[in-house]
Amino acid sequence: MTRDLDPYQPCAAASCGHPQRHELAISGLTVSYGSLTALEEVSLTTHCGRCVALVGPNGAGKSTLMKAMAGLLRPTRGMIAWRGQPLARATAEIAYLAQRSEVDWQFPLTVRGLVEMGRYPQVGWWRRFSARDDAAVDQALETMRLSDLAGRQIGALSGGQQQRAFVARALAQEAHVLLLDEPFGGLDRPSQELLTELLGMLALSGRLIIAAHHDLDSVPEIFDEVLLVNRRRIAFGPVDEVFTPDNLAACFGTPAQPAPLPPPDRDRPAGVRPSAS
Amino acid sequence: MTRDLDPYQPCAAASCGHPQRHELAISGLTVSYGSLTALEEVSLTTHCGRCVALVGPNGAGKSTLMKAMAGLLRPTRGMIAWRGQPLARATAEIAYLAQRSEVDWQFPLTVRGLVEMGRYPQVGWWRRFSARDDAAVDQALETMRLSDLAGRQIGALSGGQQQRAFVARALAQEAHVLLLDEPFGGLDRPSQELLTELLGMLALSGRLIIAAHHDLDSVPEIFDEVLLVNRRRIAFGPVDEVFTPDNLAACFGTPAQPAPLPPPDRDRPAGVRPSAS
Amino acid sequence: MHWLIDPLQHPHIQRALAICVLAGFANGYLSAFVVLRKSALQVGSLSHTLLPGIAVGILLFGLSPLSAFAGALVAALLVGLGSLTVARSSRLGQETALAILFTAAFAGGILILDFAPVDVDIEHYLFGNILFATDDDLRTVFWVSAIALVTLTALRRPVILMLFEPAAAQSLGVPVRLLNYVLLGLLILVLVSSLQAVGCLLALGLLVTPAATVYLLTDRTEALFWGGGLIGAGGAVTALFLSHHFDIGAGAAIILTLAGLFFLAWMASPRYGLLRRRAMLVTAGGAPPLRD
Amino acid sequence: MHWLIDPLQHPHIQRALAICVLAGFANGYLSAFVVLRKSALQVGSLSHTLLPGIAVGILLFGLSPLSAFAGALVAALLVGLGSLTVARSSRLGQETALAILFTAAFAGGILILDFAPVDVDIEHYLFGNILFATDDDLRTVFWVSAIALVTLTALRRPVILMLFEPAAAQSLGVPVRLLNYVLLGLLILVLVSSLQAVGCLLALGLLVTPAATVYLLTDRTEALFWGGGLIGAGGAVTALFLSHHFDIGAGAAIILTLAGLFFLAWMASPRYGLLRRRAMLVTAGGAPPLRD
Amino acid sequence: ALWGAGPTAVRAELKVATLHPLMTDLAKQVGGSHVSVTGLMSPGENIHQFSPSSSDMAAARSADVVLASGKGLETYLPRLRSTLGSATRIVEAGSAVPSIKISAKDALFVCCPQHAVGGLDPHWWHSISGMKKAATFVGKEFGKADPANAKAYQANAAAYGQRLDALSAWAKRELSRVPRSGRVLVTGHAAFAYFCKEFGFRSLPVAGLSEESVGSQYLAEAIAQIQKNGVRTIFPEQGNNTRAISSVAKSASVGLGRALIADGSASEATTYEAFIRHNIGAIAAGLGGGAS
Ligand SMILES: Nc1ncnc2c1ncn2[C@@H]1O[C@H](COP(=O)(O)OP(=O)(O)OP(=O)(O)O)[C@@H](O)[C@H]1O
Ligand SMILES: Nc1ncnc2c1ncn2[C@@H]1O[C@H](COP(=O)(O)OP(=O)(O)OP(=O)(O)O)[C@@H](O)[C@H]1O
Ligand SMILES: [Mg+2]
Ligand SMILES: [Mg+2]
Ligand SMILES: [Zn+2]
Repeated sequence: MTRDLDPYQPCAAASCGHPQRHELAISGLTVSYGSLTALEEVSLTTHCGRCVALVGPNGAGKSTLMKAMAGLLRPTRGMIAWRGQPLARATAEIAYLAQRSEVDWQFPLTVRGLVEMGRYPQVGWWRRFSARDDAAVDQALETMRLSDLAGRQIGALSGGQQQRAFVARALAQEAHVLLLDEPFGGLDRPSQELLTELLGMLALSGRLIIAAHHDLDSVPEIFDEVLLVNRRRIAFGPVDEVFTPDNLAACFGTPAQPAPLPPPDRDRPAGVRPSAS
Repeated sequence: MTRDLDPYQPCAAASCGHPQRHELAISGLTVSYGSLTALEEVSLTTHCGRCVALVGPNGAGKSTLMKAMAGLLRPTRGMIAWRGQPLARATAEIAYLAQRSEVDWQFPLTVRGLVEMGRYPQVGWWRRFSARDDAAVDQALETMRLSDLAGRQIGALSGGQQQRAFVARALAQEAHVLLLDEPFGGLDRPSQELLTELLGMLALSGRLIIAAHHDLDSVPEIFDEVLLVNRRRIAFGPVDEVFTPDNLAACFGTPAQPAPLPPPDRDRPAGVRPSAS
Repeated sequence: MHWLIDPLQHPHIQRALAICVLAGFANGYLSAFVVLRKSALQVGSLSHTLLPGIAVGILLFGLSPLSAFAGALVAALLVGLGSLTVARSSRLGQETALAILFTAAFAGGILILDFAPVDVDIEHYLFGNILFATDDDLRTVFWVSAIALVTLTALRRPVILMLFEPAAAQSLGVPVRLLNYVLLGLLILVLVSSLQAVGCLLALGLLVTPAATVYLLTDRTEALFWGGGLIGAGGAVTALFLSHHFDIGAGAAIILTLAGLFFLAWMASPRYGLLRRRAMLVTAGGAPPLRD
Repeated sequence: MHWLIDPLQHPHIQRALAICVLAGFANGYLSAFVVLRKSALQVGSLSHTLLPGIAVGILLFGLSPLSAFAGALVAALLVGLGSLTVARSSRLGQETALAILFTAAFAGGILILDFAPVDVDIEHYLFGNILFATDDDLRTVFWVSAIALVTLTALRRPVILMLFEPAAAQSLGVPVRLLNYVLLGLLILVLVSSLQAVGCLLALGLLVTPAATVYLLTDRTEALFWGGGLIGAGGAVTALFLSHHFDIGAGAAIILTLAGLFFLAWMASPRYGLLRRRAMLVTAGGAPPLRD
Repeated sequence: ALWGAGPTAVRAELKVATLHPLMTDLAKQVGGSHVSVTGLMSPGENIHQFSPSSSDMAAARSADVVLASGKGLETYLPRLRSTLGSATRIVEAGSAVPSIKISAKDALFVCCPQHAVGGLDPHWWHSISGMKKAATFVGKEFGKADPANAKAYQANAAAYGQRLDALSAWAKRELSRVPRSGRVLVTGHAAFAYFCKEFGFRSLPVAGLSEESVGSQYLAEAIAQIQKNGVRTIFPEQGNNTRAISSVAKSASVGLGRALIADGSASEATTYEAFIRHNIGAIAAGLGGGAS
């Protein structure tokens, strides 16, 4: 029953309270860029219906982990298994939001056209959009408060609107697994609140959400589980267990304690005084 | 005395407690993209030594205001005066950090080379780097914790590291006015704390800092003044006066109150339920 | 009416008309990919790679249209797909890789021709003329266009996705690398087949200008394809009649007609036209679009 | 030693040697801009614009090297700077604008030649050979190179800044638009002057390959310029000797030598070489760099 | 293209279209008043490229005979043949003239190691006797196409042949001023093999077939040969860039003669006689004893 479930319906394991949820298992994952090893022997197991935060300092390997899961980077070692199969085989079940979308902002594409791209895996490369697809696109637009801007060319948006458009595309995909690399970046407060709410609901309906996140304060509010990572796995588990000051200190190094600075003087520029070394 | 002050030394007005600080005056600024008016009749006056937050929802015109100040957009109407002169004449006194740097990430440029670009206005298009310039670059790198990565090609950085490199460039410029479009975006917690500290110090030494910012909670901690903007100026003034729930509601519309959603069911996808309309 | 019917009595105009419609539509449709892929000049350079290819083809298999076609195709594929490989496996952009490879191929061609003489002035193969097309040309253009159109219509969604955002395409399961090669291969096939029929210049013009014109008028990606095809076919047919009545070269007339249409769009486009721009980024390169 | 000294007895080799060093260095140095600007193919296409320019030049001012030079220069400037203007004032990229303008110019040239026949085989004006360079060529190359080198060395910082991030350059007070025009203008000047001396093919090869080779070896922007110049000059001189001893065309020899150097760098570069890549983005187009 | 025959030719019975200006003259000489001749290439046009306009195609199609120069000059001929269909008779005048292959072993070439070897030289019109043979042949072919006037064509051809004999005698006289030892014709490209064979010259094409492929040793050898043979003057070709040849002249310290018409397409020589007189005059003046 687990295998042939249509991934675009709310996950059955969630709503029927089935104890055996779909499993994502990462084991011994190592990814390097040439001689630089960005991730080393990271393992974790989680299930759909969860909201997992990836937390760690800049350069910790969060995006690298996401890219490896999305099939954009080939791991040096290790396995990523989704429902017992290599994740790479299940591209249609995954939605991926890049940290920094490198696109041609002059591309003749409207916001609606962008969000429609999220439906391609479901619609297939051939078929016409059904009313169902159009509805999904409409709803994603509305959720991200973009309905008014649907006809806008994507380059004619503000930074936060662009981010929202890409989030909307990931939503429109109605995927089983959502890989969101800093989805809150650049969003205004209302959008942040909406997205928080939405992620919770998506998890409730049985999606697995994995998101890189920098705002430590809001982690407990948004996420169920957290992976503290800094090249290696520092800790993984439910937020209340893992998100302790000790673990955070281990992850970020000694809490940043900027040396007190001398008052500005005239001879040397204040702007470039070393504040941490 | 005010006129011929070297902008790259700590601002004299700051350290000698001179009451007449350098003034930035925006009056009646209107900027449109074609038929879309992004900013309408915005006026404000501030002084160096202040840290000014631009706060408003996505698409409010924050970036547009920054770009107009940096000379990247030509205003339809209105004036931006710095020390009594059009700001456009003082490009060397301004550092600008874009919200989303659109650069070729494959460019053969190291992190250090990127930060050195910030010194070009001071060094001139000809002269060699002096020890003073090298020191400024070193310090900017150290401040943004990039010293270890100085030799890295800019494309081989994580998203947050890239953001830090561009912040470092703005710092190395030792400009009198810093226009920072969401400088905290993508930074990890330690870097956020360092930057907060640093902005405070820069303001103390007499720089004028104007930054777009989305994290409402941290505004009072970081900034002295705040401009609430949403196409028009909603409010402007010291944080404690302006940053009131009423003003925020006026700026962001009625506080986002997502409608409670029905529990997920099987027939309709949960991911695209409208949550605000 | 006389104006319209009179030319049609000439058999060479009838055949040219068929080629105009076919090649105009197919190349115009494909020009959308060329414009989106920003590979207008790559197509131009590839047409130069054909020279050494034709030479070697004729050298190996003797002087015949088929050996020239085969040589040109193989050379263009080698250089075109080779440049993709170099670009993929280094930091260089494809245009740089292509420039290096195609000058090298050209230089190699000169050396080969030097040691093994062919008494054909190769460049003649590059100058075709639509009035001059044979039935074989017509057939080739038809089949190649049909294959390209069907393939690309079928693959339109993944291709657009890939052109817009390769990373997203990859994560959605599009075989990005393969698709890139297929796209370039089809482009080369169409280029080589129309070269024989209509000549180098016309092929290049038809493969760029139509969609570039539409590009100025719309934000809908789909419109680029059909619009490009229509402008390509319509412009070519109009120009053919003009060229007949003013007795000027058909190829030049088609290029200039298409360029004229482009110029009109550039001046007057309601969205992105020259006359409509008010505020704009002061920086160079692609000013931002406007209007809501 | 004999190997080295023997060729130098011929005066044409001496002159060619001087041109190799001069044009090799200047073009190699400039190739850094071409590679950074990703305009390799633009340079190639511009060399085609020269054809109608030469035709009109000769038509207007009679048959002389000067009128050909002037015609070529004016045509290239018109098309090159025109394409910048179109790109700046529309959403189109410069390469697309250039492709449209240059096919149109070419078609226009054909029409003009048709109505006012000139007894000139225009294409002969595009082919040069470094061995045939005259003292005049040498002087032209020297002065044009000197102007270009001095201007670009002086403007190096703003130009790099502009190529990397136009918005930042603008906000730092760089006159981005003007600088773009100056850069393209200089490129065209160098191109046209070396066309006469060394031929179309060689000029293009020299204006791309040297810096592309360095591009694979370094992350330092500055290294591109000097390295490009050195590779250009060194490769050209080496190839000249090779071409003498194997008695093959000097132009082809230079191109192939430079391409060979590029190939070596591509295979073996410690940073970005083919042999060194381990993990890489699966997506197409410029895989990410590596190493720390 | 030009309409060679005015309205007076309306009553003519045989319609001839020609693909070379010299063939236009030949057709008129042989056809006389019985043909109307349409020259599809006007004097001065580049004979290597044919881009027919609509009226050209109409003329070719309505012609009874299309007269080409042949020997592979018109590489587009197979294409034209298949466009026109079998109804139109295509006559290659040159097929009556014995071919000369460009060959290294041939004593005609002082030095042409690899550069011009093996190619079939299509420039047969430099041989006056060849033109006579062609006239006879064309007369016969016209006769086949228009049997009613076959006699008249043969008579015209014979009469023209006599005039050509006279022209040949004049040419030999003129050239007799050139001493036997000085009979080396140095030109840019290998286009004068027929001339040299006819008048006992040796040919030295310094740029072989194409300027680009000339190597340094070859050039050194060419210069040495020029000096060894005591050549006083070398000749540029009309319509070509003179850079290569004047550079050689300078290196070898010899003079530069008047430009020769290589392709027979020049607006100052619209008839064969004028063409021959131009070339012979230039050669005799350049190499002869200084008189004239
Ligand atoms: N290039 C453009 N062309 C047309 N309209 C634009 C362009 N850039 C921005 N806009 C529009 O102008 C308005 C202001 O945009 P701006 O980028 O200044 O917003 P912002 O306050 O910076 O928002 P964010 O918080 O999302 O960065 C928005 O409505 C946006 O859609
Ligand atoms: N293309 C690349 N080539 C080489 N090294 C890279 C590349 N991309 C990232 N790195 C390095 O790999 C490490 C992990 O980078 P990654 O992008 O995964 O970090 P991250 O956790 O996402 O950081 P951030 O919070 O800044 O986004 C960093 O040290 C980074 O410098
Ligand atoms: Mg990241
Ligand atoms: Mg913004
Ligand atoms: Zn010829």
